[in-house]
Amino acid sequence: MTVGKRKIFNTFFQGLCRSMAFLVIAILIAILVKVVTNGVGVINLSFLFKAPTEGMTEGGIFPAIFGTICITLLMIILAIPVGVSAAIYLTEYAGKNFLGKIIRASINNLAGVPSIVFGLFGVGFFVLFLGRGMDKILGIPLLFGQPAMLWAASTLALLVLPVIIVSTEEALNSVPVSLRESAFALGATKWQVVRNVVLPQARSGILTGAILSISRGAGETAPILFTGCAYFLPRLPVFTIPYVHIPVINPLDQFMELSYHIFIMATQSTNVAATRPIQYGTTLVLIALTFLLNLSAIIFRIYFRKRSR
Amino acid sequence: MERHFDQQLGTLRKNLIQMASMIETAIANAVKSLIERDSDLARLVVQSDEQVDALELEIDKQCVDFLALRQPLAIDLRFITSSIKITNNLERMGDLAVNIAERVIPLSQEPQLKPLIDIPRMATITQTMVKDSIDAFVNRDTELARSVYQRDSTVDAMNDQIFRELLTYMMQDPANITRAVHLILITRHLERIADHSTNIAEEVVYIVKAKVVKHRGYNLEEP
Amino acid sequence: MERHFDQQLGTLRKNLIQMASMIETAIANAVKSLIERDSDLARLVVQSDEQVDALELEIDKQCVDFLALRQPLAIDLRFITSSIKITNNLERMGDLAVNIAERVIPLSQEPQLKPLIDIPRMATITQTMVKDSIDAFVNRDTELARSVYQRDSTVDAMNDQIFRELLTYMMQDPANITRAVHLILITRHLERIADHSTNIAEEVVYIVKAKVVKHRGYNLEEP
Amino acid sequence: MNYDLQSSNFRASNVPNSTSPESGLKRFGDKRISDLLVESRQANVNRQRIQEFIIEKLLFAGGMAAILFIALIFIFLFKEGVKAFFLIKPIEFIGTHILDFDDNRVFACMWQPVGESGKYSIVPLLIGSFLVALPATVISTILGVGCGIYLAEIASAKVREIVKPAIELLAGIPTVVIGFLCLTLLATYVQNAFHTTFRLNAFVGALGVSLVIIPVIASITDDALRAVPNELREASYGLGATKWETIWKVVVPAGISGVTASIILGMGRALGETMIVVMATGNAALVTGNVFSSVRTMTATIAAELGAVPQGGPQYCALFLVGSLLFFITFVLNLVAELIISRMRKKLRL
Amino acid sequence: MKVEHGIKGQQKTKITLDGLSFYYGKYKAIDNVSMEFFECMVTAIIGPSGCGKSTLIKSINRISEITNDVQVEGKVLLDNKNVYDRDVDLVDLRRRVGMVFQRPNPFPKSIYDNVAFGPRLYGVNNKKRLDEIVEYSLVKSALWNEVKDRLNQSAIGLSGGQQQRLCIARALAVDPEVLLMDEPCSALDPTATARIEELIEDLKKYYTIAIVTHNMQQAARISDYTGFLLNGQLIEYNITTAIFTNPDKKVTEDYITGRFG
Amino acid sequence: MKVEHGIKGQQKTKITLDGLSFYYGKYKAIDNVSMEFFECMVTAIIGPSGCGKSTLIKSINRISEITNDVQVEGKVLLDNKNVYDRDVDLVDLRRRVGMVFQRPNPFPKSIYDNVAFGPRLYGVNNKKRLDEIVEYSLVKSALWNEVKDRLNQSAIGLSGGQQQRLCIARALAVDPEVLLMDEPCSALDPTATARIEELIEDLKKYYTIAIVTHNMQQAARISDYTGFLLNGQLIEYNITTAIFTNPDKKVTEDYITGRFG
Ligand SMILES: Nc1ncnc2c1ncn2[C@@H]1O[C@H](COP(=O)(O)OP(=O)(O)OP(=O)(O)O)[C@@H](O)[C@H]1O
Ligand SMILES: Nc1ncnc2c1ncn2[C@@H]1O[C@H](COP(=O)(O)OP(=O)(O)OP(=O)(O)O)[C@@H](O)[C@H]1O
Ligand SMILES: [Mg+2]
Ligand SMILES: [Mg+2]
Ligand SMILES: O=P([O-])([O-])[O-]
Repeated sequence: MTVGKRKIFNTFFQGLCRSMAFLVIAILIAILVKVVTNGVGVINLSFLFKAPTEGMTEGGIFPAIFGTICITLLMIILAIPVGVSAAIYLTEYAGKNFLGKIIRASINNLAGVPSIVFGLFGVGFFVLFLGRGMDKILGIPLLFGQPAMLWAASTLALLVLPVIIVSTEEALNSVPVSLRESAFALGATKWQVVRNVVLPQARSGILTGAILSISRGAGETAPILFTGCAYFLPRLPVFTIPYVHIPVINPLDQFMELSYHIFIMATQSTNVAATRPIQYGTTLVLIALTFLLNLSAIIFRIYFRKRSR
Repeated sequence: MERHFDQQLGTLRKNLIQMASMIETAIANAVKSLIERDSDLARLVVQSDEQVDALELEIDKQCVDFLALRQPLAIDLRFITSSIKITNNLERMGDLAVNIAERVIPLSQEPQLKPLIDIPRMATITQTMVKDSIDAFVNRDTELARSVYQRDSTVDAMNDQIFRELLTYMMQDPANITRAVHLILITRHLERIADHSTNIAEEVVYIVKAKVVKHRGYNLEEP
Repeated sequence: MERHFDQQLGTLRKNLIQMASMIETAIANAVKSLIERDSDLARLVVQSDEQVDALELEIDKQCVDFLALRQPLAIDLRFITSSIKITNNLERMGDLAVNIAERVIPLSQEPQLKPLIDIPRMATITQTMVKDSIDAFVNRDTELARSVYQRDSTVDAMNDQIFRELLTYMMQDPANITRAVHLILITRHLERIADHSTNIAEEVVYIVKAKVVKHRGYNLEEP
Repeated sequence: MNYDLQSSNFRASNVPNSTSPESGLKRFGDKRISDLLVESRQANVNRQRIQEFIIEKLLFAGGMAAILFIALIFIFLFKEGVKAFFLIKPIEFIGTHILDFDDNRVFACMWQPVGESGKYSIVPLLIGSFLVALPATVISTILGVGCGIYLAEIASAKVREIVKPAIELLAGIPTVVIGFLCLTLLATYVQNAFHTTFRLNAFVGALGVSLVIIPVIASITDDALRAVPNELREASYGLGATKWETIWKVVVPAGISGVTASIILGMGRALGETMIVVMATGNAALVTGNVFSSVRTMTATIAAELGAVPQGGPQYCALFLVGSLLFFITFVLNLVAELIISRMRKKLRL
Repeated sequence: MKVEHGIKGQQKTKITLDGLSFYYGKYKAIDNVSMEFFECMVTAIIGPSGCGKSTLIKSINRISEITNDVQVEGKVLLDNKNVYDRDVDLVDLRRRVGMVFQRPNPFPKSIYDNVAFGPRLYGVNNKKRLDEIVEYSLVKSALWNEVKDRLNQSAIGLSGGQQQRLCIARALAVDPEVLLMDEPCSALDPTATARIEELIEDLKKYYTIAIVTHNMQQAARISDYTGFLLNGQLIEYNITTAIFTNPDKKVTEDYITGRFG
Repeated sequence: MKVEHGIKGQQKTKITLDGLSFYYGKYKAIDNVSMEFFECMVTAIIGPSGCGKSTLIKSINRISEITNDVQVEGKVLLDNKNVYDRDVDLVDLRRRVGMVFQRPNPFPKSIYDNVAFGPRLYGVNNKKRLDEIVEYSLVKSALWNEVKDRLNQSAIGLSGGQQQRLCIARALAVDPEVLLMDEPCSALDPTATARIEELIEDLKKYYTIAIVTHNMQQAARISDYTGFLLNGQLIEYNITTAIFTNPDKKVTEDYITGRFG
């Protein structure tokens, strides 16, 4: 090949890659622009803070927003402690033997299992097996044995658990062995090493991983389709403690959720075309919510990377 | 903070200076014993040689160890290699002092051949050469070193002159022969001592300036 | 594949051997010129010294460069430091050969003092010592080296004997004095040459066995 | 200079100077540091041991809980799935004999679980899944790898700072949003462009799914290429290669396992994607090779039907079987990808 | 391997390896090594890559056990007490036997916190005490003057050589008796290396030091004793000058004159 | 800086740096350096860390330009042609000026493909030709005997020293005139280092070699000329033996005797 030809190739292919990248960015922008321009019109305080009315063709989406936040919080509470401690145990305490390898591989792979499979498991195990089972034992009909926020959150927690474990493990493993060795050499015990050396170093990695997994969970629809989401629920999943009148979230109640709301409105609502603005409005809120999480993770990462340099 | 490297070099230097001073003393004593016909002093000189020899071995070992352990370069390297040669020279000077002393012992038994005039003069010059070469080494003084090897020809000339003079003595009276021959050998030893001082002075120039002046004639000027 | 390190050591070794063989020749020629009263040969010896001096400087430089550039250790280091000393000795041996030759020139002008018997014998022994010390160096033969310094005392004894004999000659006839003194100095030079061979032999033992035998008396047995 | 001849007190020893520790200097305050430390530790050594023990057990419990749940997924899914084989004849998962319009008995692959005699052929679902996943993988491989190369090799640091998070943001868009946009907008564009019979079809789904997996592929490719040591690039330039030659002949081959893994993982994601395909592919369980026809994927089937099935019935179990199959396929794909990546790590000595 | 001293018995033995063998799984990394480390001396371990140098010194403070599946035979006596005995407190052992690693690895904390890390582990929290310990350690590691005005800045901002001295200070802060150093200069440039070497020569007044290096010149410069390890076996162990000017064994000579392999 | 040769004018100048300055952004990494590299000689560049050694040699084949935002002043003449001229073909320049880097960096391909990489870039695809080139290059880099039976195995399986020789072979395969080496042994153990040094001394029969090292002993061992660089300035440049036994400048002497900084 002549040198001239080689140079033309060089320019051409670099340009090609660049244009692909910009195409993808353009798509992203197009999506955002579309959602914002179509959705921004319906956004106002009453949209955000009112319940839907008129068979969901009017009114706000407050229950969905509330439900999304509730379920995300519940998921965090369920998933993060277990996930992080499991990761710490696996990397720092468990031996690097064959069983350990198998467990690690399984967890890794579970992170890639489709979310609908988790939904399936959620229905089969949490709602039908566990819930119904508890009901049977307690002798109460249909308290646990029906879709509920608790089961939806558990399913989501299970979905993000491998993600949290994997990212935490990665963060822990990125702490150089030599630092651990140094701490041991100063006479530190295992937990002192983890506490004083490994965790501070891995903190940012763990946190970003956690945020990303939360954002993943918050945007998921499939796992909660049958484990707790309600098509329409004019009230909030809140339960007031008698006598003291303190409202608390009722994890055994069903709930509305943003992504599910979009799905329903777009595919199964009575008048799909008429509710388009509401659909876009809801979409905008959902995107804003997840982007906020993602963005914070990204900023976090950049900040920590800069600081650790 | 002084580096351990320099500390070690310092020790070596101190040992060299000590050896040099021992040699200086030995030569001075040998000459003194000759002039003062003091056979006891001469014997002391002979005895002291053992220490000089031991010190030579010690310094040699230090040099080799230093080369092995410290990998000196440039001026440090020149210092070490020159030290090896300088001890060699010093040791020879010590031996020559002993040789002088050994001849003094029989000489001092016999009556004096003649009043010694030239030999003490030659001895003094030689001694200052020794002293100066050592001072030049201690102070890295190339000027002084240069002056040492410039004096060498004086000593050579005196050696010749004394040689001829002593020949005359011998011819005058065969009874003088033994003593004169001893004296001839003593002047020759002094001449050798001056030569060795010259060598040391040359090494000093080499250490400091990295210039080899040996075998070059001594007419080298400052460049 | 031979390492460049070893190649360079090889060159150094070759130069040392060449220098040694030049010295051997110079000594042989000096002795021959004395015996055959050949002042031309003597002059040749005097002239050849310049080359020896040049070679000494060259080898010295090679040694310093090798120390600076290659950081030799163990046997290589001993080889280099010994080389520095060996060239020093060789150079002195060369000078002594020149000194002998210088005395041969006036001697060969005058009638022979006496038939030379002991001096050639002493010269032969010295020459073999020189040759053997060099062979020992070349072949790293400590046995041969040992034999060299064991012969040194013989040479010393002969030196004394010849000295006394020549003294008698001088006493017999003052006309002999000059020539006898020259011969005394020549034997003394030969004795010094033997000493230097001894030094070389000692260095050989040091190179090969890392054992210092200098100043230890020569009664060391194989351990 | 006047030296004393007798005072030559040099050491003839070749032994290093021996000293004992200068303990005077070790003193510190009123006691040695070591004493202080030992004392201090004595005071709380038991507390420390207990703490150590409890924490280890707690972490162990966390680890076990995670492992337990993960094991449960395997077990439960397959347990329910296997039940299907007892309720339905295995051959029926491929197809059943039915009467066609001319009343001929033909062997047909149909998924019609509702009704008297449910038909449980998984074939149309598999076809549907792959009809979406394959085009999606192809499209996103091209774009994703291109983006990855651009990010890792071509973009300047400043541009990268912006483009990489942007692409990651794309990955952060909830799939339901993309599904929604496919359903409302993209489907129309595609229909207008290709004049397809079905407005919602596999191709629309594939495009939607691509948007989800492009960032995955781009990001992993970027990571893989950036893991290629800079020295290799320098070496290549040093031999006179142009930038593209360096990328194509050195960097990409060195990171090829990572790139491959990213594609495989992307394909896994494509097969497992639910919301987009539910909303954009039309959900008709057809046996077809046409990407412009409506299809019903495995995921969509579960999503659409699970809400209304009685527990333990044949359809319930069949859905679990489909789920298990999906699980199995993605699991294998992930495993392969992981193997490839770990092999690359070894290869590049990371 | 017993070393013959010029002046026998002047040195006090601090550590004795007695028939030590070390296995990684089935692989024998250290093969029946017996040797002594003397108090207030620097002992260097040299040998080709992979000969087991690191394993050897890490087996003294049992850091090598952090890797799973290792097995030890023989004894390591520290002040005549076998560190592999059942009743040995690992924490205390590691306090007494400090360690410095190949690459400078300060914790990503402030300089002060790095040095105070060890004492804090042992429960020292008194600010004044800590200040004293930090100053003491930094002075000893010849870093005090360079950092005294920025003790609260991150240790990551220091140069490589300073970081390594900080790591030494960190090890000194728990007042060890022995310092193990695993190629402490191999990641440093010559100037920083020279500094550390000087420091080591100073520190040996107070500590027994074992240093692994595959830079022979370095071993030659700083150590009093040198051991040559090959394939896990201690080939030769002697006074450093003897090893480098006149080794006993042919293979040692070959190694140090570069004629090996 | 002109060097006085022992035998004046015997050497042919291959590369001339003429008032070369090099900027990273505003930072001047090379400051007005003028020097010559002689044909079939090894020229070593020594100096403390960060003094600009790498930058200096990388500016000869303009690899330093891969980093953005750099600026060059002055000339680099290769056979009297300024490589910074507009009409210089970078591809050809880099073929003529080969380079070997600090860590061995073989491509993760087979040994054969590594060596054949360069020739293939230039369109040589004839199998027999390639075979010849590969053998020739491997023989020259003293690796042929060790790898001739496993040319198709991955280069990653080779030891560090072998990998570095493979990298040299790879550079030789495009038949360069000049070889630039940036600390080629700093990642290798002493035995492998000795091998490479031997190789360099062999190669200088055919190539002009410029080598950066911060191991002075190495510079001393293998180079014919040595330049001492400090803060981007060429302090002293002379025949190697002169630099190491008798440097002109005080600061050079301080550096090589370790009394610097
Ligand atoms: N964690 C481990 N697991 C298995 N084998 C190991 C482990 N660590 C070291 N080895 C092996 O033990 C042998 C000795 O290793 P060690 O690290 O002690 O060598 P070394 O002399 O320190 O080498 P280097 O100079 O490269 O640091 C080597 O062959 C190595 O492969
Ligand atoms: N890409 C770059 N951008 C900005 N500054 C740089 C860059 N590369 C090097 N420098 C700076 O230029 C100076 C010279 O760097 P160079 O890498 O040439 O030094 P060096 O002598 O090779 O050092 P070392 O021995 O550590 O390899 C250093 O101060 C360095 O910080
Ligand atoms: Mg090691
Ligand atoms: Mg560099
Ligand atoms: O051996 P000399 O004293 O004559 O050099």
